[in-house]
Amino acid sequence: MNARIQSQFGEIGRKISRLEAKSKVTGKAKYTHHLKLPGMLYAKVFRSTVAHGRIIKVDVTEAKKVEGVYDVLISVDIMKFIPEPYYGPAFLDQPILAIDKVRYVGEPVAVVLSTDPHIAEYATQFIEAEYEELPAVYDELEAMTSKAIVHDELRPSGTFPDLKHLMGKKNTNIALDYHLKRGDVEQSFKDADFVFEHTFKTQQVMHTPLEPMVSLADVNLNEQHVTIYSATQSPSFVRLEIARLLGWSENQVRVIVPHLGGGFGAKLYIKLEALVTALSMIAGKPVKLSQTMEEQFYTITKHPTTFKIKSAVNKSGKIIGRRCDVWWNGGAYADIGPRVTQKSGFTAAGPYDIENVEIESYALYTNRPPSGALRGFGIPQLVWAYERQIDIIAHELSIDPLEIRRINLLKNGRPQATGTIMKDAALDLVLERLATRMNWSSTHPKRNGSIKSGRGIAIGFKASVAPTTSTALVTINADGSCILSMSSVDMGQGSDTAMAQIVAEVLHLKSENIRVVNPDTDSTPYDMATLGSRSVFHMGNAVKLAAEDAKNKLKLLAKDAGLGEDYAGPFSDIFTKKYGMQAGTLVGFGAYIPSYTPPDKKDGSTTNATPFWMVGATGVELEVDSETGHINILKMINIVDCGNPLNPAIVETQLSGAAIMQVGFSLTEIMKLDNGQVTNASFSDYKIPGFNDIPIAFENEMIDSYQSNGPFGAKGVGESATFGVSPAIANAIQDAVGVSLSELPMTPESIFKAIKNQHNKRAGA
Amino acid sequence: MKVIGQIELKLSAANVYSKLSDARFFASCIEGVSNLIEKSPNVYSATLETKVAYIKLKFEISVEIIEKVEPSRIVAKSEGTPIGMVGRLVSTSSANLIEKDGKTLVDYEIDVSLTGKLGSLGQPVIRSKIKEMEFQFTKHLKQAFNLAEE
Amino acid sequence: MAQTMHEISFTLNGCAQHAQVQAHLNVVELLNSLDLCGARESCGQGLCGACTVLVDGEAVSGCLELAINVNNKSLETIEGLSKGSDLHPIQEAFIEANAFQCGFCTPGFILMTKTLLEQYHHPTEDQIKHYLSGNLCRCGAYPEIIKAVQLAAQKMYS
Amino acid sequence: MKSFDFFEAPSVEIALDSLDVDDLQIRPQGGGTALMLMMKSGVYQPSKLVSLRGIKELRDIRLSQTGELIIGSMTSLSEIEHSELVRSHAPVISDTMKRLANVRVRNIARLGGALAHGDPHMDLPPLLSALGATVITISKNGRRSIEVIDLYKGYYETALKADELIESVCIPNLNNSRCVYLKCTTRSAEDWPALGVALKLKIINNHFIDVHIVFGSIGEVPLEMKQVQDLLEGKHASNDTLDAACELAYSLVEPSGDALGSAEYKKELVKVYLKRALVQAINHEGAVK
Repeated sequence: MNARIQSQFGEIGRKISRLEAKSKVTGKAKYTHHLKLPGMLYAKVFRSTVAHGRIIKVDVTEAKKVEGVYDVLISVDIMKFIPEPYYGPAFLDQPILAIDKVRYVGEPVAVVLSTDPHIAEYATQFIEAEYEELPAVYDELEAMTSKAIVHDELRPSGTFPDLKHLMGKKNTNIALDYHLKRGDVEQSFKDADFVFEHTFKTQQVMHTPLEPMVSLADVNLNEQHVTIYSATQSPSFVRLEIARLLGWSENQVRVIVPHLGGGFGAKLYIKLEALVTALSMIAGKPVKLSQTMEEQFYTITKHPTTFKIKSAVNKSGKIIGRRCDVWWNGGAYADIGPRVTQKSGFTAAGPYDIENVEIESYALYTNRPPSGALRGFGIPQLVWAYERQIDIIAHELSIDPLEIRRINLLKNGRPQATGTIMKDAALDLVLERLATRMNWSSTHPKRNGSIKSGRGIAIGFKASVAPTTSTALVTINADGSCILSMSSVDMGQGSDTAMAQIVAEVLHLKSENIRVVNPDTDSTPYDMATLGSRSVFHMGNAVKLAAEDAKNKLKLLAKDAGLGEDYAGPFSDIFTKKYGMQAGTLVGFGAYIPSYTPPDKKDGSTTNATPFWMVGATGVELEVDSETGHINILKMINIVDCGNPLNPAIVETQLSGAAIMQVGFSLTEIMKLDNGQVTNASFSDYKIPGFNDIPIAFENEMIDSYQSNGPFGAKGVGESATFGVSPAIANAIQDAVGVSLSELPMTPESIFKAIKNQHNKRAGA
Repeated sequence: MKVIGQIELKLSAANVYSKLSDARFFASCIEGVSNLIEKSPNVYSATLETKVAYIKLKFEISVEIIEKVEPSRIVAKSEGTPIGMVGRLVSTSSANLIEKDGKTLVDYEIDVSLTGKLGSLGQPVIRSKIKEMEFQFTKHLKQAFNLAEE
Repeated sequence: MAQTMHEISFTLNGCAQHAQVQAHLNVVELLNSLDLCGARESCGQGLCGACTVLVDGEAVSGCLELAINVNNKSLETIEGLSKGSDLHPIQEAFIEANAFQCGFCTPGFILMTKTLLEQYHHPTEDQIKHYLSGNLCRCGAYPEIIKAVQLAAQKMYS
Repeated sequence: MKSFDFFEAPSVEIALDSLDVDDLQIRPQGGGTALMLMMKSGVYQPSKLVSLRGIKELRDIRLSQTGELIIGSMTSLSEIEHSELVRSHAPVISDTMKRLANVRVRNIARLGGALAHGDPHMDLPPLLSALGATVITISKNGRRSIEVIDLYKGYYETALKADELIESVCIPNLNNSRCVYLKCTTRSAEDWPALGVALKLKIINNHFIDVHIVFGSIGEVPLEMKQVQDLLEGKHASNDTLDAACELAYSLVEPSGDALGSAEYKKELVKVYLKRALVQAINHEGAVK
């Protein structure tokens, strides 16, 4: 069906620019980064210099003597106010400041407060910490069996039922193990014509939002109230978590979110908020903690992974069985790692129709900086492996890479590995559009000389994180103007604008005239968080319900005012008629939670794994300089199924943005560690993509589709264009120079080495 | 980061060993080491002062000889904190002595790790410095032993 | 710590301005102290360009330039670009081309574009990429930024 | 950042007065972009900075009577980049500027600072070395002339004394020499060089004459390839000659691995990029002069 038909009043599918565009191009948009409060203190963190150790003593006396220092604090000071200062979304494992033990290099140990941030920073060097070093573990596979145990005892938060059984577990680094069993994999390996087994790895990377993480807390002990200004993607969760830590009720904690200078998952759940709240409580003044770019690398990162994938394949290219073992390197604190492990576990076998599947997915503690969610919630790590292997299989069986995908692709109506029946997932359409746009049927011209050309494709899919709740308020003022209040955070993805378009469409208003209130937990209602491309679907549905509720109440008000139910004139007249003047307010409310069936404890199966599927595919044409390993991406095409795009112009920027970020994770970005120390924690040595690193030609397409349970047929899209990028590039490199890469990033040196090894092998053979 | 090397000395292993296990002698071969104090048998404290161009680096270090196998192996671990900066230096230096017709081959391995500011932002400077210090160390060692020979 | 204050005077977006600064204060910190927040310190190494300001008309990394060095110079920031609610053509072009998402890097890109277009009225795509290669956008709006610069060139010089 | 005293010197003489040969915490500063990074990371905490930016006489580009190009040490890199005089005298310098750091850094960074910084991962030291350039330094003991190649003693280590300033850089007349500088980056397109190859040579009746080859970023100091120069000197500009030269360079260099590439990889790059630089010198007319 043609999605555009859905827009009765033309607000859906309108390419309007972001509501806040003017304040962004004039530099007037306010970010937490800029906030100042009277009497505010700046906090600078003193960080651990050992990867794993018992704290013997932390001596702050010299630092306190530095002129201009207000105070220097360690965990014991905090415990006077918060006896159990541990936080985290999945595990209550992370102390506000290190207690007894440090678990990674860069972990916060002490804090200096001063009205001058330079003095605070200067004073940190006078803090003396003494540690008894313990053996450390950095690798996810070693962590499975290592004698080095990162946490003496596991402490799940209780938020997630499937983690409860881990409570109090000792002598393990495994923070979650998810198992899925479907059919008989071992038998399929016996029956198959071919069995392929490969291991793929991804590296540790960081989100590096250009507005580094920052929070400001202002505690009023007389009123037993705290106001937190924070660059967070999850104000509702921060309120919950701070209230829990302080033993307060939710209405004693107010979380305000100004504009965000990027998030990408880094600013999720709770990061600096607990620390600044504790500091403000102790100091009795507002306290702000602004991280430097360097400090972000010590705060949250993306899981490095090892993925062993074994496939049973028939001559025809049909995959009849697949075993996936995935190890997620979660670093020193679980953050949301266990969720990543399970949710991505659902789809580890890929978007293919495979009868026999077994998946083992492990979240592991190590002595690295913590890993959390980063644009894709683990999916890009998985697609990297399954879309690399399918090309290797195609190559071995001399089947065309497109053809082998066609043979195996999941169709709507067929069960996916979890047993959930696929619905509204346009995998086949996305793949076919990519084939057409890539002109795949035509033979690809090969170049002679040292510059080799190649092309590659890859497709991936993702289940939405479920079940989660969103709520929204739509307020109609007496003059008929409209305010949308919600706690979804617009960190650049354009959700404010898209949501305004939904309200405008329902109430027949102009999107530009809808006032969207920035998240403020005192006035904007609950939203689980802005993550995993959930907002358009979850909050979109809530906003639509709220707008419809307002519309119905207007009808009733009109009837009540004697204008009749079918009154179609301006809203303002209803209020004037009812209240005799421009007076009154009307509020519509909407709450949305999709249905969900948790995975079976035994075989990990579920008939309802997700409310919607995200689908993304990428095609790449590139050149490889076979003498140096440099690559030059001539063309990149990203095709996604995002349902019916509410605002195609904004979706377009989301697609470029996601793909370009993944280009960085594919080619240039890697956190280098030496004995636990990140040795390249700055842009001079950690390279994110710039103008000359992106593909020369760059194309995006949203296929014509419709998500039946989404608002006006829409669904999330923030991550979809990341899925296929890394394997498409690697597959194109294999096509160009015949080397098969299994580790990210694909640096010129790693490509060069692969080419050289291949020559040597050939020479040897 | 690891530094691995080998030097040949025209002395018996026993002779080389006795000298190497003498902390004062050992320290005298490292440039910039001053006020070495014996805290307890095999444990010493000292100050290491060095410079890279116009950048001065000063460490308070403690050295412990953690393994002694006469006359074939010595392992020393030193830990230090830079003065004026948050950070930590840990190095483990091991020397294996093999005697061959009157000469002694010393296989040494120095594993240095740096954390804190120096580790995150000062890596290249320090790397180059450590290579230089190694060069100086072996030079001094050879000189010292050549003197000892006469 | 040395607390010596230095008196500096400069023009800020056309207006005469005086300030007392310590030697270590950088230009971004100076501007923030004057409640101008368009220039932002992000990478802190002059590599991302979020801190871009114009000193005597030349683009400069505000996070690597000491405030004391703008003494007797003219300092221009994003706040000086638009007059009231009228946007500068480059600002309009960035909006029309959707050339940003979070907007944190945007003022830097716009000021760089201003100096680029002063040098080349109709830059080629390569000239744009080369000139702006010292600015980073983590949201990855690069393809849209190229369109925005070309659009701005049209608005201003044709 | 720890605070410090700041002094803007109006003249070279006064600048020299405020420096101290024995005090490393007092540091002269040109654009200061590199020094600021050191200070922000806390690696360097000066007691006093002496800014040389205001010294007019150090900020000019001119030709000497003998046809040498003289560039004052406080000339900004972008002034050099856009100078017609530089382009006509040594286009290779103008071209190199285009990929050196970024526009903002070039607007602030000064030639003197770029040379005195002494980080081996830079473009100008190997290039100016290959061109046979010299720096004129000044201190209370008078002036010195130091060949750029001899300026570098180690990582950040230069032959300059703490009380000595670079006054100017002198680039000899390059009459009919073909000059090439190739920069190889390995992490992202915009990066410090993992390898820099600088060439200056003449080709007369298809024979290499007066060959100068200097590599940057493979050791702590720029590396002049004397043996390779000798091998090429007077030889016919043929493919075999080039291959022989590249093989020799490959066998001679012992790069130190760093964050930009392993020693082995840099060795390979040397072979490839030297060849490309030589081919460019032969083909590319733009490389003439």
